[in-house]
Amino acid sequence: MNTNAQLTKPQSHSSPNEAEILVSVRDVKKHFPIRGGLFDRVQGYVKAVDGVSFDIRKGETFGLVGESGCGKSTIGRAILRLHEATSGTVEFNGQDLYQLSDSKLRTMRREMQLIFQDPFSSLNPRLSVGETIERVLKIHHMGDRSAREKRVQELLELVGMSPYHIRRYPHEFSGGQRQRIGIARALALNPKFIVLDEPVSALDVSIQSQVVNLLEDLQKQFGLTYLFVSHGLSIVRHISNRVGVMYLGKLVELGEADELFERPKHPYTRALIASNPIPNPRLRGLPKMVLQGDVPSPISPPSGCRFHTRCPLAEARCKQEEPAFIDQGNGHFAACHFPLN
Amino acid sequence: METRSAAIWKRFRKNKLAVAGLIIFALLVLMAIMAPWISPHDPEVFDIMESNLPPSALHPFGTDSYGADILTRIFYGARVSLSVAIIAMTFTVTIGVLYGAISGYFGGLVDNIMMRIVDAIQSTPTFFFTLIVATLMVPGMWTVIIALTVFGWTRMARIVRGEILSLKERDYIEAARASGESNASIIFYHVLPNMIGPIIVIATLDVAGNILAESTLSFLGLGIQPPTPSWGNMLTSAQDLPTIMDYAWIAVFPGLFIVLAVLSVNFIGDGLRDALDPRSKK
Amino acid sequence: MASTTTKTQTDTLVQVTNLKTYFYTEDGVVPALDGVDFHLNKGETLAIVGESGSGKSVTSLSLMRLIPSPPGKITAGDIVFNGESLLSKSEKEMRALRGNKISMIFQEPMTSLNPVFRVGDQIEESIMLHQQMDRKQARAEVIRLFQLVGISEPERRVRTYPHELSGGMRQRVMIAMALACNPQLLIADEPTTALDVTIQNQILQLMKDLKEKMNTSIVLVTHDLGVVAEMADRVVVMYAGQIVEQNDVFSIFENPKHPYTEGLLRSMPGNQPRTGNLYAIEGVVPNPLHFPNGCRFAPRCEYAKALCHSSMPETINYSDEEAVRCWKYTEAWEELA
Amino acid sequence: MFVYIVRRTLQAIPLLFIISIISFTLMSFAPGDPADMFTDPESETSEEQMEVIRERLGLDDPVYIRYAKWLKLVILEGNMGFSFEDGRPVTEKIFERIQGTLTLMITATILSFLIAIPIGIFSAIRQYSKLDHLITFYSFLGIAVPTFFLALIAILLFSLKLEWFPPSGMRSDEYFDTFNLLDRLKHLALPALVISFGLIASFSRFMRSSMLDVIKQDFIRTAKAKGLSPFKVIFKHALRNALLPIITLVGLELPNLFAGAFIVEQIFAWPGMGRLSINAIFIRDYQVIMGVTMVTSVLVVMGNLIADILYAAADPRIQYNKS
Amino acid sequence: AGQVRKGFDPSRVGGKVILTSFADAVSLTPLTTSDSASNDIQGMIFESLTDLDINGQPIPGLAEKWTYDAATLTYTFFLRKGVTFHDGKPFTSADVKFTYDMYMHKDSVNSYKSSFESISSITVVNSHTIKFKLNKKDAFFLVQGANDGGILPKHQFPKGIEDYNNNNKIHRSPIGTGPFKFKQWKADERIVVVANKSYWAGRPYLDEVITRILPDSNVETINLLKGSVDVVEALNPNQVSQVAKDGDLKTMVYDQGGFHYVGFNNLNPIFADAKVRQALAYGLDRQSIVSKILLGKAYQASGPLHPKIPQNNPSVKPYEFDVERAKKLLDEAGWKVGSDGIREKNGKKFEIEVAYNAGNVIREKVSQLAQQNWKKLGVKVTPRKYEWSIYLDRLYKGQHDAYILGWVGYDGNVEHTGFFHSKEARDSEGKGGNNTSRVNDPYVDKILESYTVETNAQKRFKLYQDLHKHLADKQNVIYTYHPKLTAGLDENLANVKPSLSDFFWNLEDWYWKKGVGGR
Ligand SMILES: Nc1ncnc2c1ncn2[C@@H]1O[C@H](COP(=O)(O)OP(=O)(O)OP(=O)(O)O)[C@@H](O)[C@H]1O
Ligand SMILES: Nc1ncnc2c1ncn2[C@@H]1O[C@H](COP(=O)(O)OP(=O)(O)OP(=O)(O)O)[C@@H](O)[C@H]1O
Ligand SMILES: [Mg+2]
Ligand SMILES: [Mg+2]
Repeated sequence: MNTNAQLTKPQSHSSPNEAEILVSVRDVKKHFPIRGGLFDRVQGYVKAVDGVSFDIRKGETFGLVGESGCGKSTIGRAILRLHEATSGTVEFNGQDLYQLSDSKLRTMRREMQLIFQDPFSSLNPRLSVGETIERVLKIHHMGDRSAREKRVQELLELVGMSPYHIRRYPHEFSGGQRQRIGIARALALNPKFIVLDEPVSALDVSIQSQVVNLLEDLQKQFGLTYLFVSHGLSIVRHISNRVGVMYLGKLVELGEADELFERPKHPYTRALIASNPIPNPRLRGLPKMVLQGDVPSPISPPSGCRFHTRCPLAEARCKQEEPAFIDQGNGHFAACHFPLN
Repeated sequence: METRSAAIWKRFRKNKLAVAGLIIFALLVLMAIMAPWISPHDPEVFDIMESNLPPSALHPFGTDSYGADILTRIFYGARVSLSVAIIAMTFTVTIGVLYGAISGYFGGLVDNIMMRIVDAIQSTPTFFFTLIVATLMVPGMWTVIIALTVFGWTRMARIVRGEILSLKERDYIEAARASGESNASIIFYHVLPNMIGPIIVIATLDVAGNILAESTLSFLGLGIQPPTPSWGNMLTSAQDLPTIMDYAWIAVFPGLFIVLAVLSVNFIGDGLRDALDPRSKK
Repeated sequence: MASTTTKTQTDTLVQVTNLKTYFYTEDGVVPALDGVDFHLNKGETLAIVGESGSGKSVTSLSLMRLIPSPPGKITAGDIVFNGESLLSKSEKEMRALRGNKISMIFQEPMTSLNPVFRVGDQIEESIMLHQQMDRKQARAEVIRLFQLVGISEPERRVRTYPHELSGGMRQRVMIAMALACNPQLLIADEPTTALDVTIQNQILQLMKDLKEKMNTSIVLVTHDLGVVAEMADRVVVMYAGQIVEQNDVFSIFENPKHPYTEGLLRSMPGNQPRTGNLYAIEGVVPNPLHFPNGCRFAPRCEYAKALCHSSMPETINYSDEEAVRCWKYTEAWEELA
Repeated sequence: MFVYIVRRTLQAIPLLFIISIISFTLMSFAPGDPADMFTDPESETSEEQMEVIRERLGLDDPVYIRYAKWLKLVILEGNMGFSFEDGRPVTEKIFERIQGTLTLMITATILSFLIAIPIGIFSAIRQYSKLDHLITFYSFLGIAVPTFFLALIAILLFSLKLEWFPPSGMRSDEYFDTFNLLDRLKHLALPALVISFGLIASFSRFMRSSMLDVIKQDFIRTAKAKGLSPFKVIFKHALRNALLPIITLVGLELPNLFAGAFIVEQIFAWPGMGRLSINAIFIRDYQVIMGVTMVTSVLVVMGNLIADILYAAADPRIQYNKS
Repeated sequence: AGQVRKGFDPSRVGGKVILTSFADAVSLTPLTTSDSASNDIQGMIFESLTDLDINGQPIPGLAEKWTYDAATLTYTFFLRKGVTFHDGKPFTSADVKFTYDMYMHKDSVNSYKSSFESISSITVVNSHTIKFKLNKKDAFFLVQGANDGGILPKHQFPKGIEDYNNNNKIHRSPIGTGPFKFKQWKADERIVVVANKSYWAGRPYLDEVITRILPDSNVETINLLKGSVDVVEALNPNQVSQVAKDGDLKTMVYDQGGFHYVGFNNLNPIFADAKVRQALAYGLDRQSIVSKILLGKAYQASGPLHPKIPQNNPSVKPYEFDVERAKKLLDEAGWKVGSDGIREKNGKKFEIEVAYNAGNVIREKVSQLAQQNWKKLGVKVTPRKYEWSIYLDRLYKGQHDAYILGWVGYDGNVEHTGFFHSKEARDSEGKGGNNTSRVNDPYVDKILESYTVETNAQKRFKLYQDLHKHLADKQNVIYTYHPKLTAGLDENLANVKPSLSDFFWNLEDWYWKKGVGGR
């Protein structure tokens, strides 16, 4: 097992400079207003993301896990400024995205892309595969018609599809193939950074690996940086260099992938890992830690440590005092009053 | 590899009703264009002495209460009825779609204000205001078209807006935004093509509505002036007891052509909607 | 550990033989199930795994005789439940079984409950239909079931609408509904796929407990091998409308015979070294309108030979429990080698 | 719920305000002098009193003054002015007739529903059957036949030939002083059916597509899996869900419904607001036109509100505080 | 009950009659409105000092008799005694005085004030005698001033003119002295009057008269066929055969005082030339209008005077349909046929629009006939229909080239000042009288003026006979026809005798045959 404090995995592709930070997220909050009442005034907020900070280094894959509704997608979109964050800053390559004008931002969009979970709704059903990818090039005035067509072919080949697929429409493809098309579209502009919002969750197990492999190959080839959002723990562990764990709009733990999975500091992380069924029938009898209850509402999150309502180790302090997100050693951060060892 | 229009045509051709609709409609249009050459009689000359004659060799569809040859009037009436219906539809579709698209896409306050205007227009008694619009201008075909347009676009706007509200949550819209596409081109490339189905349905309904509305306007003296015929006109002037009871053909033939036009347009619409959708069966 | 008890006739709850369910669509015939044979013993959990579109759901719906018709139709084979052929039953007789002796849980807890009725009423309806209880008794029964599936404050929860419940709660409601009439057979079609792992874990534990308590036989449809390992006694692996392998759960995991089963197991990220590329079964599932002539897995199979592409292998039944459909285990194969 | 209704009502105020301004402005453009409408060039009347009348009508003021006066009347006295024609308060004239219009419209709407819903359900569950095609054809016919024509045919057929229903009016001469339900219903039948004809066509179309959507849903499968009979599955589980979009539709159709009812009132000599407003339009009785416009708008707004409330009542997912 | 009129037959008493009206009444107080629906009902409830016989001659009404002093221009009316209003209060000269005060009040909103222009003062002599002093000779006083408005019950109008102008309660529940009493008015449904059993001339035969408001002529006819109304005053010409076929119904053709015409703005340079007007008159086939469009239900017109009144000059004949003569006249007027067959003069083409009001089928047909006829003369006609209010607006402002209109409802008391006198001409803004064709002819003015003050009937008729000839010659408007109307009524309804100006002239004498009392 990899126990040293190396920041990147030994097998890591290209050689990411440890210090070089591509995306820096600082205390980002995203509160969605809830309107109502007599005058349709704001009555409260869904605190989807409630003060999250982390850095993504050049060339690395940063994994983000957590239960449904904990704010993973929201933070992903806030980073790309597809949602305007309520507060906080996002720096991309040293530039504050939230200071950019609309036109600057549109140019900047070449650099950062998004890949979606749902391969069905993420492609415009009325556009053929070729048109879908070509549009992206056209918006950014990349080459003339024939040059663009050539590039589309290149891209399709790159993601492992035949050029004759160009004229086909999304509905004629399987989920895995569509996901490849989505990847090709994202790659069209030679981005540096891609947010992958559960890119394989909707795919069959046998196809998942194909897509994950493709993503890894592309990363190697182009020196891409990924933010990989998923609730599939095994996949995240496989693909990520570092992993952040979110709970109710907050980051509760962050660390090297193996380190985090082997030695979770936060009880929530541990519960999450324990819940993951092990594909070995011989181990089924083993006692499991079952996390009771559901995630509380993000409109009025619990006081103190947000996890205390479900935490098997919670004590009085957890209810009152919000734990700080601190380095527990070797860049392994956790927000817990009683971190595990 | 076939071109897109060829593919659409191929899908369209598969739909027998749609093809039948297209053929009928083409014939109707041809009829309108060819009216001066194929009409058995002069549309301007008629003898009241010859009124209310049943169909005969001389007058295949009979004559009306003015003694005019009904077949001739149907040929000429096609010109007015079809142009009014189609041009007004084009206008209502264009305005309604743009308006609805902008309102729905931008949402929020813009949407709120734009939709209140639609509400306001929709809740006012159209009849009266059509009358005003029409009387502010010289009566004629264009008056009718403008009157039909002014009060006809709101339904389209409403439907389009509703569709957009749901469409804009789709991931591919977000993908387009993420790749730096501007709002206008998102609307044109990603949103509108995906709601062509409902747009076509409303548009074809509008064609039917326009053919009939033209007659109401003309009846009030605001539209097409007699003796220039229109189908709606012919049907309206047949709304009289003895005509319906004793000279049914005066009502039946124009009625038949209205139904024919309405049906064919609707079948074409259905066929087109399916053909334009790459997901539909080949 | 393995369920190797000798099986008598009365142990079998369901016997499916040569089941063919076809969909007659405008584009052509989809042989969604193309000669499926398996059986389910009393008190046993049978897992059906396989790629999307392989026919798992069609199998479960066929057992309920709820194949949408048109376009679907069971064209051949038989399903014997408790010694009686389901296919020869009238629709009315089937209705008496559904929700009563055989019940079903669906994948999407979000959409499987009717959004406009209170959850309690939706269960009561089933109880009143099958158990001749009046509304009051039925309500008491619902509350008992809610307690059973671990829903707190059952008196209040019976009056809520589905949208007021979380996904996990809704799935519990679905389970309560399925258990309402003490079914002999519970069909669970991907009961946890839409849920978070933490909630999935809760639901799986619950199903296990209930099975112990009520001695229900379960058909569990899933594509998650982790869930299979956790729950199943025996496993049926499907591919493209056919069963390619079936065996007890340990043999499947430890000694997979069919290349597809093997591929599936190897694809699991948890099962492989965390370095380098993941193992992947290359290619895609064939289009059901144009299945290959030979073995349907052949185009993606590492071991495939000309024979595999040209003709379809027969199912080899090693025992009642164990079967595989692959040329590799035939004499023909050995001759080739 | 209460808050919701109050809020929606408050929201309607600016809307009504806009409508009143649009109407008033447009009206000032209308050709024809109301004072002229009180003369008849076809018989011996003299028109020397026209100036007196003009003054009484206040037509010499500029538009905005007239609007301000009108608005003042409405707000301060809840009165919508006085009819040019006979000097009676507009409110009073409308009040006399509103019941007629509402009776007709509500009956027609209910009738349309009662007929369109089963038709729609049937053509959905028997999609592409002969009957489905027939219904489709009928719904196109419903669009293609003008109301006035249909009304005339209906009168000829059902009143003159078959003698089932009286041809016009709201009640028989015998029942002017006493209320006789049967007599009222008989008079209501034809005009309501004529209005329904087109509505049934469009409602059944919508019902069909809505039903088609619903029967594909998972919860229908759940209901079947419970062992429920097809009847219960359709009429309990599917119907209520399929009705939801139709409820909104009615709200949207209201303005058209009014327009249709107006024509029908004329042909069936039905005493209602339609005839009042058509007459007012012809004689340029601005105050009455304004009054009718405002009342219709209020009814439309109210209709939409009721539709939304019904929707929310039928669909527990809707929360009043979400807009 | 009071006394009994001549020929009263008690066996005829009973039953109700259902009439129709296109429009609802506006107000039932006399002269507050000019619409025919209101007038008809008012006529049933109210009476004037004088009444008219079927020829329009004055006969005693509420005034039993009267005298005239030519020297002082004073009429003395002796009122009928024992007459009561429908509420039982007696009728006296105070009511008469009050009534005329209302009609002549400066704030009075009524359209008939000109009828009372000649009255200078009214003096009550005693409870049943009243004097009217005139300010000028008025040949029409007995048929206009003394006949044009029913006598109002003073006690009903405590606030005087304000009640008269604005009191809707009074307007909608009138009390008069006439043969019928008001019973009920349901807006847009019906108005009911019932027999006044204590009517001074004996009760009307009918117990009840119901006027149903049916806004469409098809609907009217259907109701007649169905038996739910008893009388339709004027059937559409093409619906006559439908009614005639029905065994339970009969039709009755009767004359309506009036004339129809194609009008012009005589100030329009094209029409300023009489030759042009004459040419168009010669070129219009009136014979066809009468025979084909009106199916024979009309008289060809030679002028504005109906053939059944003494003012008509029988020696004036309608213009022949003579295309050649018409062409010649146009040539003479300087309109030469252009290359396209359309006449032109001074570079201006003879192209005119013939306007008519929307919904009037007969006028639509006339306009189309004119188009066809005049085309042969080299005149290009565009028929054009207008919604009524726009039609009027343009008419009053003189914006129509030519228009089709009528002037109906007169009898032997016809008086054409309003139509032909230059002082009644409308100005370009549309203000003024009913002389919408802008006739400005001193000769005509003079005759019109002498006519109103000429008390000798024969001399008076002679004046109009001369006028008739003159107008026929000038064709300031093209006189097309005098109308005949066809009523449709129940076979058993008897004694329906319309006068030239009033269909309900003898309503109190209508009765049901054989005591059937309606169907
Ligand atoms: N546009 C929005 N308006 C209001 N609330 C929103 C909006 N988008 C997301 N939310 C809420 O914000 C919270 C976080 O949502 P988010 O989609 O980021 O979660 P997630 O972690 O991606 O979950 P999942 O695994 O289900 O995708 C949720 O409670 C969600 O309901
Ligand atoms: N109503 C239907 N009409 C036509 N084809 C159908 C229908 N339902 C299922 N099929 C086809 O039957 C085959 C088997 O589908 P099934 O739903 O059983 O797959 P599955 O194994 O449950 O997949 P998943 O994991 O995606 O649920 C597929 O090819 C599918 O396209
Ligand atoms: Mg998400
Ligand atoms: Mg499935």
